Amino acid sequence: MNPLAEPVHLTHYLVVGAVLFVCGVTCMAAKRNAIGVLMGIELVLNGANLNFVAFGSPYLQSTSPASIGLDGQLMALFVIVLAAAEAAMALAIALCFYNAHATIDVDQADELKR
Amino acid sequence: MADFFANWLPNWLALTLAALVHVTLILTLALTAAAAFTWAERKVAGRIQDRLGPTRVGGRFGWLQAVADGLKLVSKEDVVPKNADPLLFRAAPYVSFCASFCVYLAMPFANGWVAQPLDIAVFFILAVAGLEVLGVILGGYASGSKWSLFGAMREAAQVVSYEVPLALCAVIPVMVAGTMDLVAIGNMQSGWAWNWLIFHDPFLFATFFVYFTCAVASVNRAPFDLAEAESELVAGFLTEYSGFRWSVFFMAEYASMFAVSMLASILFLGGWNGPLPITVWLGLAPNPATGDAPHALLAYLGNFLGMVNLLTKATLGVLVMMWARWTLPRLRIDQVMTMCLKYCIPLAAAMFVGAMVYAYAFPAGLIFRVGGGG
Amino acid sequence: MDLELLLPLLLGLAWLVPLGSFAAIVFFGPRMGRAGRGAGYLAIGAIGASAVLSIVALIAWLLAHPLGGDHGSHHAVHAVAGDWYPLAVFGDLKITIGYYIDGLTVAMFAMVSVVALCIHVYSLGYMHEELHEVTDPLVTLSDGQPLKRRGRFHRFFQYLSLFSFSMLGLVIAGNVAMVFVFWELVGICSYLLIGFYIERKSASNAANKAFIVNRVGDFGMIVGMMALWSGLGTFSFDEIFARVRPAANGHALVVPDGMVRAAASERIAAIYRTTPTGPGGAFPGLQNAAEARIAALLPGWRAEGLGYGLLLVAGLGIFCGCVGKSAQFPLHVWLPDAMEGPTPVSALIHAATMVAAGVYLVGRFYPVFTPEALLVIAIVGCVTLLIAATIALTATDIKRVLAYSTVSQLGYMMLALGVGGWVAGLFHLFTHAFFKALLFLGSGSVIHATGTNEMPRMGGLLKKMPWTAGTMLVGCLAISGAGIPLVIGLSGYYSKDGILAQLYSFAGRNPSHAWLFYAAAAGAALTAFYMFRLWFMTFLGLPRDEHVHAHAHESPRVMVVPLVILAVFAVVAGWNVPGTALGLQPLLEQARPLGTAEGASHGHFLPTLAMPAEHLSHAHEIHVPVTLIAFTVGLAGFLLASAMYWWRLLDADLIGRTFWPLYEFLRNKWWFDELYQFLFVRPVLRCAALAAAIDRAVIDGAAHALAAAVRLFSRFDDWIDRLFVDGAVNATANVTYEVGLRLREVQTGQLRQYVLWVAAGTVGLFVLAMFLWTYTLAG
Amino acid sequence: MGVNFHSVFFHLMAVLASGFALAVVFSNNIVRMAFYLVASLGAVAGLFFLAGADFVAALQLMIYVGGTLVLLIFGVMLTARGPFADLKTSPAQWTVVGLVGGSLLAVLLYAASSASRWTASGKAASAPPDQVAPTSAPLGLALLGARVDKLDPKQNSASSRAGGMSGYLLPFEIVSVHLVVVLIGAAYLARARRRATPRPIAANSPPDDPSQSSSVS
Repeated sequence: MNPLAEPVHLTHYLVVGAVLFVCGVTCMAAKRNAIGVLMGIELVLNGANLNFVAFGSPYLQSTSPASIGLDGQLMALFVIVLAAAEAAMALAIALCFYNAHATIDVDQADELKR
Repeated sequence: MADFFANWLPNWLALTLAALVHVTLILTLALTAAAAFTWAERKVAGRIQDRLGPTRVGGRFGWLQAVADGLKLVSKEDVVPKNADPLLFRAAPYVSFCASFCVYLAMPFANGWVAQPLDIAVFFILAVAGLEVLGVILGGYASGSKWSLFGAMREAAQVVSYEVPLALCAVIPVMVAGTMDLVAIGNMQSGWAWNWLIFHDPFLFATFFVYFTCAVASVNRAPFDLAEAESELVAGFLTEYSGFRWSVFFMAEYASMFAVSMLASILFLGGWNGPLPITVWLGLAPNPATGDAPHALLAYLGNFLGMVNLLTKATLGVLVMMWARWTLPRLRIDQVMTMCLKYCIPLAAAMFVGAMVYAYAFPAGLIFRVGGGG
Repeated sequence: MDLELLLPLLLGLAWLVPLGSFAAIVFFGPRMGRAGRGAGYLAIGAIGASAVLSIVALIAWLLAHPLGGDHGSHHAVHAVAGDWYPLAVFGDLKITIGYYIDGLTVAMFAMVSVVALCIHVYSLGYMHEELHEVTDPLVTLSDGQPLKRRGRFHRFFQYLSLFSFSMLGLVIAGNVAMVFVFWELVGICSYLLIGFYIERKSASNAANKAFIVNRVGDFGMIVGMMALWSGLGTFSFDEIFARVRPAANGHALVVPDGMVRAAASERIAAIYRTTPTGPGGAFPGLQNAAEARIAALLPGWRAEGLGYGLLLVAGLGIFCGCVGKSAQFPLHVWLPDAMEGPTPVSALIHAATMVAAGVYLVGRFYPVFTPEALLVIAIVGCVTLLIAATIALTATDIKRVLAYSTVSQLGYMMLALGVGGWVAGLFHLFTHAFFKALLFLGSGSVIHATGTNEMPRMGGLLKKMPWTAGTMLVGCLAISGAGIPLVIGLSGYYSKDGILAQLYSFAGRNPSHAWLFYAAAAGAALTAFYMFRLWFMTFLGLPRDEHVHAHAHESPRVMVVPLVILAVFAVVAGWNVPGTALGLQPLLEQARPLGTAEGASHGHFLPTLAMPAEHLSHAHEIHVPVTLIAFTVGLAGFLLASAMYWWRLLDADLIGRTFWPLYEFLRNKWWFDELYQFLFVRPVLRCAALAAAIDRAVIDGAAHALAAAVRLFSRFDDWIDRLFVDGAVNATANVTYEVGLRLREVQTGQLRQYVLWVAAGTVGLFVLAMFLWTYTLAG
Repeated sequence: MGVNFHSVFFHLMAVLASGFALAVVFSNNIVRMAFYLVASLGAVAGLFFLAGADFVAALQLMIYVGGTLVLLIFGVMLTARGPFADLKTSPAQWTVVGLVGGSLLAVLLYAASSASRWTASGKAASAPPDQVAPTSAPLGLALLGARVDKLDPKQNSASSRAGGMSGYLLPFEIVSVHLVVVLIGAAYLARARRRATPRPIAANSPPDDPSQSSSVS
């Protein structure tokens, strides 16, 4: 059947969110560049946000009790704000790390091990 | 308009057509505006510098000069430097252009003449306008030249800092109006010129000028054009660009200039409502007294007049920007930052508080009644 | 304003102001002005404020209780008594900061603060050299150099302020406990000030001596306090007086019930035993029955004299304290040595105020003393005055002469109090305070000028320092009671005549104790003699020491002015304001404790003893002869002194050689110091040495043996400790460390691995959830 | 029925978002990663629009794309000296990461596919209106503690939200303060430190040896 014709279901959003989430996790796990890791985190948060918004979306589940109404969007707002804060912090840390080590390879950040 | 097509076409085709029409209109507007402004810029520059400016191409006003420029640019060779990042180098201009073009999605041209009516139009416009800087940064970085990088960094610093006072100044009329829907805001100011929000109270009056300054800075026009400081960095982030991509950047710049001044005229200067309520006199707009709506065709005509009115105001704003460009010397980067952090932001904040207190003290404004706060 | 509120306010402020200056000087003294000069001004300001307040209080008192008649015994003036702040309550014992204000208190406040003010001002000049670096020639360091030390100007005034505070507190105290506290405080001040030149061995010795000797007296005082409390269950004056001399009984002395019960405890126990009571008591109220029987029996017991001894002990105990503080016969040895302190201190503490505190306390406790106690007081005072006067005859140190005269005058006061002359004794206390302070300050100015204490090295100073000489002459005349008989005289004339008159009537009443009167009269002659000896040797004749005489000079004005003021007081202190009855004597008459006016008699142990009422001694047949006698003996002493030291008709040395045993005896102060050395100090030292030997030999030995044993055991314990305990602990630590090292391998500080683990863990949880709680997902 | 434009734009945006996300994962050039991330996030913003959360979408554009991304690019530029190319991940790690990520994706997809079972019958609003319902005012009110969308007492009783608990005033305050604190902290951390020794100039001093570059005062 024609995917473009049938209405969008919650599952679609969840799938996209899952893809973003996994991409983020992979990015965090695979990138040796601190900034890359940071980008991964942003992706993860976006996946989560997508799920929040989808759960609260008036077009998808507005009638069912599973809908969380505006709470989803509010959660998304908070997540975005905290993500901004976290990005600022992480960048500051990355800069400090760079000043100290002249690199931003996270694999070098294991002094506490030694 | 979609339902207008939907009368004799399938639904999806009708929607597509409507969308295409809207996009075409907006694109045409943006492009023609860019073309006209290149010509106007030259003329204004010439006059200010006691020259004639372009006189040859077409007529004695050189009014075809823009076309000639366009042809020249399109026919130029498109060079991609060797140590540039080809993908980003190519993509950057379009990012910028998309950003400044998307602004018009939520920008009403007259009462109800808006591509996508949003009740957060102001917010949306500010957000999207902020995206333009991304293209500039990408381009500057991808060019692989230090001049470009300098320009990009300056642009990034400047625009990101100036977004704050800009948003603050835009929030003040929004607060007074009680809505972020530009159409509603515009309709509130119908009637005489003292119904305009700029005359709502002294704080908004002051806010307008702060907003205009920050707008000039955020579209990095002179005297804030640190990103393309042709006398210091060869051409800033545009150094490596030529030909069509350069003109795309160019159009993006003019489009965003036009966008911010349009936003200013809607937020402060009454939008499509002229200094005199002519449309009301001619019966082209719903009568505030009786409230009976005019005939559809007359309303259409009234909207058209309103659009002309709005575009005139926006053009005037752009001309003021040009005037400033050719009059004022360029600031140093630290002066630019000082301007933003030490003057604009505190001023805007103070105006915000003042306007809040004022709106609390005189809910109806001093001389004009905000229609129940939308 | 109501007197009940005004007096405590005024006197309380007058009392606390010096404390404030003391605290201020303690903290900021050295930084006050140049070299702490400001401290002196601060202290003077404080004591001046107290003087003003006290005088205001005196005026207020006089306005409230006008002085009528020559003795205020018949119209009773009640004291203003109360508590400022209750410190603690133990059962029925209340320790409070209270006040007991009557005419005596007010007068004492005025006298103490005025004299102290004069002496403060005087000290400003006398202690001048303390302002800068001081070299003390009397102290030689181990390298033979004289001691150099920083000046202690501020410290001196700090002590003076503390003393003023303590003395005023002692005067205003409302209960015995508070009296005792301030008693000790003035003792401390005296200790500190005697040892002001602490580097001088003699000074520190004298300070210790004064303190220790006072301890002896204070021990007796504590005994007296315990007796009072056990008998009366209270410390506050008005309650004590109310119980000892109940108004119901016409304020006659009765043994309080508490003391009777305490003495008759066995009988009371017997009553309780015989009266059926206890757990099986048939009906309640038997307890009261027993009490009723006791109450019925009490008068009989009192008649038997039960508890009288306790009252006697209480009185004598309190008197012991007074003996110590005002240097009476057994304990008089500390006062002469106390002259090591700076002269203003001697004047203030050891002549005018502190030593008089003993007399004041006797006067304050007068209602409690039984006739026997009074007799003891009288005898002690008499002996003291004789001994001291005789010693003063031969002393050559000018300050010691004055010190012994002080002792003998205090003896006079005690004697007067002992024979029932309450007003006479306290009157003499006041007058003596003025002229003795004057004499001491004069001697101080002489010493200041000549730099020596030894009279044989002075002489012929009259031209050099006329003011000092004149004022001291006034003092000598006053102390020897000079005056035109029956017409007018200096202050001493009145007070001493009062004492002698009371003695005379006492002797007439019970002849067995007539010798007291003769002794007192002889003492008067001796007084006149040694005082004028002092004056002649100091100011007349040829200068014996050219060097001393050369750089002698009149003292600065700041020292002379107080002399003049005190001289004026010494002259007029005995007079009434002309035309009125305003005067010291009427005031004291008014302040006389209730019930003591009619004298004391019918002692339980000495029934025949009778102290005559004091107003009887004002009768002409007593007054006139006594005045003449006193004048004659005083004149005799004066003539003898001038014959020996002025006209040189008699050679003093020849006399000394002729009666050499007596002369030696007196020169060595009756060998009292040697006697005490022999009786107490040496035995004590020997006991101490013995104890130390035992300590070293036995106790230390035992302790060392124990220590050795402990060391041995601890070595063994140490071995166990090392072997087992530490072993266990270290083993644990090592194991933990090893485990930690192993576990550390897992922690590869690789960020990305952690992420991986998190993701894997999430997956694992998901799988678990799907297998375990499928219904939640599939539901 | 014909093409559902809602679905069309959803699929378009979804493909854009996922594709650019994958591009972020698999590209090595950090600046390109940033660019892809911008694109992906923008697409997500589009998805928000389609889900009717226009305010969140605009916020996403403003904060993420306009703010966070510029911050990221700052980070890139400021640390742009030194090689990025050699920060390659070894194929072995790639395989491990791939395994874990794949399994995680599988699990998540399973959960997503099961959504139709634990939510109400999967019928959605078949034809969403072309005018999105206004959400900014309710959101603002909710941030101020008043829930206009939960006024229905029946639903209040049904869903166990107490009246006062459904507002977000306190979290809003906390987040704002937290944001301020974090920004101050970041500014402090990233402030320009004076070097103990001046930077090596030209050839006469060894160019940028780690001891000097890492010696911070």
